[in-house]
Amino acid sequence: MANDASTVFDVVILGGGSGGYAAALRASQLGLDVALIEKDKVGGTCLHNGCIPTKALLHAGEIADQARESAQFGINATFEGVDIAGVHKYKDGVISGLYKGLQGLIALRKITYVAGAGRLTSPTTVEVNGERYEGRHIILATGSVPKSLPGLEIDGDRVITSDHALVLDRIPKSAVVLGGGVIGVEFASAWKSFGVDVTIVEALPHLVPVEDENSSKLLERAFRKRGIKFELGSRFSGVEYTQDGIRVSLENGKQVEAELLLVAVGRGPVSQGLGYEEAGVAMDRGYILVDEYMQTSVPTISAVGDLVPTLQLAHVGFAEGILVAERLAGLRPVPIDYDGVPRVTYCHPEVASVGITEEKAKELYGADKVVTLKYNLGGNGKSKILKTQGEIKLVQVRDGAVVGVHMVGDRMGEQVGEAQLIYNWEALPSEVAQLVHAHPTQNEALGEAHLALAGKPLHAHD
Amino acid sequence: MANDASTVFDVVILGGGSGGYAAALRASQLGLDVALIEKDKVGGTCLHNGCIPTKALLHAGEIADQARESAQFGINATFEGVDIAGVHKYKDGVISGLYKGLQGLIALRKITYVAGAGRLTSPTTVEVNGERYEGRHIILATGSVPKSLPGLEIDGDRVITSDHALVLDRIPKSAVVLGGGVIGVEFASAWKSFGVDVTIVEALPHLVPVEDENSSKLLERAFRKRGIKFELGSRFSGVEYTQDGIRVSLENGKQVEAELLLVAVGRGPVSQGLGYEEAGVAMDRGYILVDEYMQTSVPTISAVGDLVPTLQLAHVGFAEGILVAERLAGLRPVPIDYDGVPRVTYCHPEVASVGITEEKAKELYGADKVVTLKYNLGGNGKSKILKTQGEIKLVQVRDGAVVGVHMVGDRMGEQVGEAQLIYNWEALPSEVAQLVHAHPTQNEALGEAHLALAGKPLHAHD
Amino acid sequence: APEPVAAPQPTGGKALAKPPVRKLAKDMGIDLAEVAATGPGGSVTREDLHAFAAARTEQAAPAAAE
Ligand SMILES: Cc1cc2nc3c(=O)[nH]c(=O)nc-3n(C[C@H](O)[C@H](O)[C@H](O)COP(=O)(O)OP(=O)(O)OC[C@H]3O[C@@H](n4cnc5c(N)ncnc54)[C@H](O)[C@@H]3O)c2cc1C
Ligand SMILES: Cc1cc2nc3c(=O)[nH]c(=O)nc-3n(C[C@H](O)[C@H](O)[C@H](O)COP(=O)(O)OP(=O)(O)OC[C@H]3O[C@@H](n4cnc5c(N)ncnc54)[C@H](O)[C@@H]3O)c2cc1C
Repeated sequence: MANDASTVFDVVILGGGSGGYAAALRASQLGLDVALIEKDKVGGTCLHNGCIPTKALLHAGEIADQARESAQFGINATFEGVDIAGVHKYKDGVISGLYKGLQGLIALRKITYVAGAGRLTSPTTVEVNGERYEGRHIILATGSVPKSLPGLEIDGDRVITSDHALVLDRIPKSAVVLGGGVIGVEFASAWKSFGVDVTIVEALPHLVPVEDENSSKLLERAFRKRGIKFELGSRFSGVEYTQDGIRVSLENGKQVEAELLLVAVGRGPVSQGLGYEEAGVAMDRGYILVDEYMQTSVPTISAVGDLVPTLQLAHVGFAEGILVAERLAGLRPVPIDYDGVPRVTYCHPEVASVGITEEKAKELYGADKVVTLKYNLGGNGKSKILKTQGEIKLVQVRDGAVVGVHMVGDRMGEQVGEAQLIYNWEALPSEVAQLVHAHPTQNEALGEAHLALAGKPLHAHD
Repeated sequence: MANDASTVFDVVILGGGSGGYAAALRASQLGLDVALIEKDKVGGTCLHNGCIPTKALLHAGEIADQARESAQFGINATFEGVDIAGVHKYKDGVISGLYKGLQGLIALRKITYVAGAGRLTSPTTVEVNGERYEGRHIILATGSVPKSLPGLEIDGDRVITSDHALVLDRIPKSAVVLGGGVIGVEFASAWKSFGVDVTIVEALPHLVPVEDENSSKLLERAFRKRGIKFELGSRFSGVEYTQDGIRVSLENGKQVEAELLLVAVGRGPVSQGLGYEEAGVAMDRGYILVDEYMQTSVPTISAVGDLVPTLQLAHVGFAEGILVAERLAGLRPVPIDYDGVPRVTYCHPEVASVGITEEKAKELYGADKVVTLKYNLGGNGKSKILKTQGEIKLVQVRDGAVVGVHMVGDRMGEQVGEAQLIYNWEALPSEVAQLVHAHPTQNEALGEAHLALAGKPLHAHD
Repeated sequence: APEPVAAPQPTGGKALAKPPVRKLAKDMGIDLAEVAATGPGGSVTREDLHAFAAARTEQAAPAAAE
């Protein structure tokens, strides 16, 4: 039987990843008494095994590519190879700096940090290491872990997930990446920059299949140019070990051999055996169901982050955590418009979007009500200077607001902030077009696209 | 006596730089009959001797720096030097691609392009090569050229301007840059990346002196770290030739020797001997005076771009050119809010701003009504990944809109688009803060700054 | 003095306001068309929205008390 911690907290948060710690920080800021329970490291997947380490690998890859291509810019430099230990040192340095910062923030705010694995034992209590933490409210934020396919066993050596890939102590000669979603294409991109021979296998007809089809096609073209191979619309049927690697078989009969297989077929919620069902929390295939204020079927319990069936993104976790904290503190937060959440895939070239795809816009508004415009980065000075190619595609409701911004090109992920304001504030093309953008930036391309959509193209054909 | 060209144009535009060609494109788009007169190359300073070539040099410099620093990212590469011929080839390739594109746009629209030097011969005529071009309206867009100081002679060899610096066929060992404004610091930055020993001399107390003082200080700190020397608050008193270079003397008695002197003390309007005064156009120190619709004192004559005393920026030229074209076509364009024009200095690190400085805000609203906030990029994951440092400073009218955004850091120039919407649309910090930005981007730092200013810092101290 | 100019007019029958104000109206559940505009060029300001919301709750309060 567990001991009772003396106090009753305003909020007990289970899981200290993006969703959990954002909720803790915001709740404590609003004067609530918070307990934050984390079994591993605060910062969770994003900081330790997700967003941050992958972007460090991708940036190391960018440095490698630029060294290789330096002669094109008049710079004499010789690329000699990737020092994988050095890459990890760099990556770990980034993580540990941010980790220290985050620990500092938690320490400064009045948050009771509890190290240990917790289990929900009632609608208002969590048990950790034989200690019971009671809260007027509980927030579940236990996140997600990599999934696999039925019969596909992860051995952590030749058949691995992103968790293993991030600490791999060698550069494989070749790799098969199973899954052409965000995580799959990011690893494919970083590895290719490191000199790996990469083949992506994707069951759906496109890479990054949730993006607007135009973005997928542009990414495919760019990857093809980079020599990243892919098998689209191809379902995995099995994997065998070979002498020194693996052989992946596809349902269409093709086989691909490589040194290793990265399984990037998605992530599933961490919700089993944690007492959620017993407390009466309604779930669907392991995901916790919530209303638009992140409240579960049990009024004292909320859930946020990858545990709930919304977009699996760190900043969605932040937003959901903040929203719950504000609701519990008695503020009246506005529900999240998930279409208005910016999405970035940090491969080379980057893919970024906010709002809805052309396809979805046509479903929602009718095909005749949807206007689209593509602006090619070939007309954008800064993109030419960077030697990157791509497009910005805008989706507009005829005579109305811009409802989708879809971008492909190196560094275009950084344009998603302006796009986010345009979408969420329901700006008209003419309102953006009126503001002439800074020359020569990539940002200017967003301005040009809106000039063109407003019927007054500047550096573009009519 | 000049021959008459048979037609009377709706608009005759003198000068095919940013201001002139933007006016031509927009006017022709609106159905006006346009003649565009250019004595050199369409695209003007910006495309051929300004924005584009400087940014190509700066990017080549970035490639050089990254090759030098590659080990920090775990990449083995050896920097061997700058191949200046290769740099020019790259730079010229970028220019010629954009030049071709621009020529194509001009050709496609119904614009009569006239090659030759023009002279205003009446409020409605321009003479070129003995031919007279008559227009119901004239737009003057003859731009600007580098200035020097009294007694400081440009020899094009050891004492040069940006025009010469852009085609310099060698990497000098050392250079003095006279002027710490945008053009001066950009050359200083690119040259330092190329290995030049650089000293900037600036008469005012700060580099980029029109920026918010915080940005100047951050740039100075970064330049100091990079080993770029500067003498601030130091007035130039003279230059002598030495055995193989120059020696610059300052009024404070100091002397600096170097291989060459780049004079970057500003640009002056091209308005002498072109018939402007004779036609009765009111001028001030060579600049043409205009109202907020860019109309001069002569009703049939407008002027745009560097020729008028507004911000000397290419996109200001675009905006002014478009504005005149729309006015002449009978639309009712909105005057430009020059504070709302984004400014970017593309040195390493970049400096970017939109809106007004803290100092100006205090003048306008009273010191007690002005709130500021600084967000350090040290808390921003993507900036850490890029190993760049800097800050975002926001200036707000208490309980009101954000009236200034000032940023320093590599690539931060690309954030100016979102900042531009925030300023021009008079957004409140809370309205930006509500939209959680994409993780992990540099753009996120802008979101964090607004979260903090709205009283709900996430990855920042209270 | 400059001639008064029309601010860019949103088409599609939308009432006039700067984009963030339109978003605020949406978050507050207010139809911009119902709000009396006092801003430049006949645009709805934030203050107009708050005044409208205050009037609305005042109207609603006695009803709720019944
Ligand atoms: C390779 C990869 C790259 C990614 N890149 C990006 C990106 O670039 N941008 C982006 O927005 N998102 C990215 N993501 C997604 C992002 O990491 C997640 O959306 C985010 O981490 C979800 O946050 P969370 O708080 O829901 O869960 P998590 O971050 O998974 O945190 C859950 C936490 O709960 C703890 N926990 C679990 N069970 C218990 C228990 N019983 N007791 C105590 N503690 C427990 C865990 O230890 C963990 O710290 C990436 C993910 C991966 C895997
Ligand atoms: C080194 C440098 C870097 C810069 N970087 C940037 C930057 O990054 N971003 C930015 O926004 N701005 C930048 N600028 C400023 C930008 O280049 C100018 O603001 C812009 O070019 C002004 O456009 P304009 O049309 O007024 O004049 P110009 O571009 O100078 O064009 C004037 C044109 O008129 C022609 N002309 C002149 N007299 C006659 C005549 N009598 N008959 C026919 N034709 C004539 C000229 O040949 C020229 O083509 C930079 C400038 C320099 C010098």
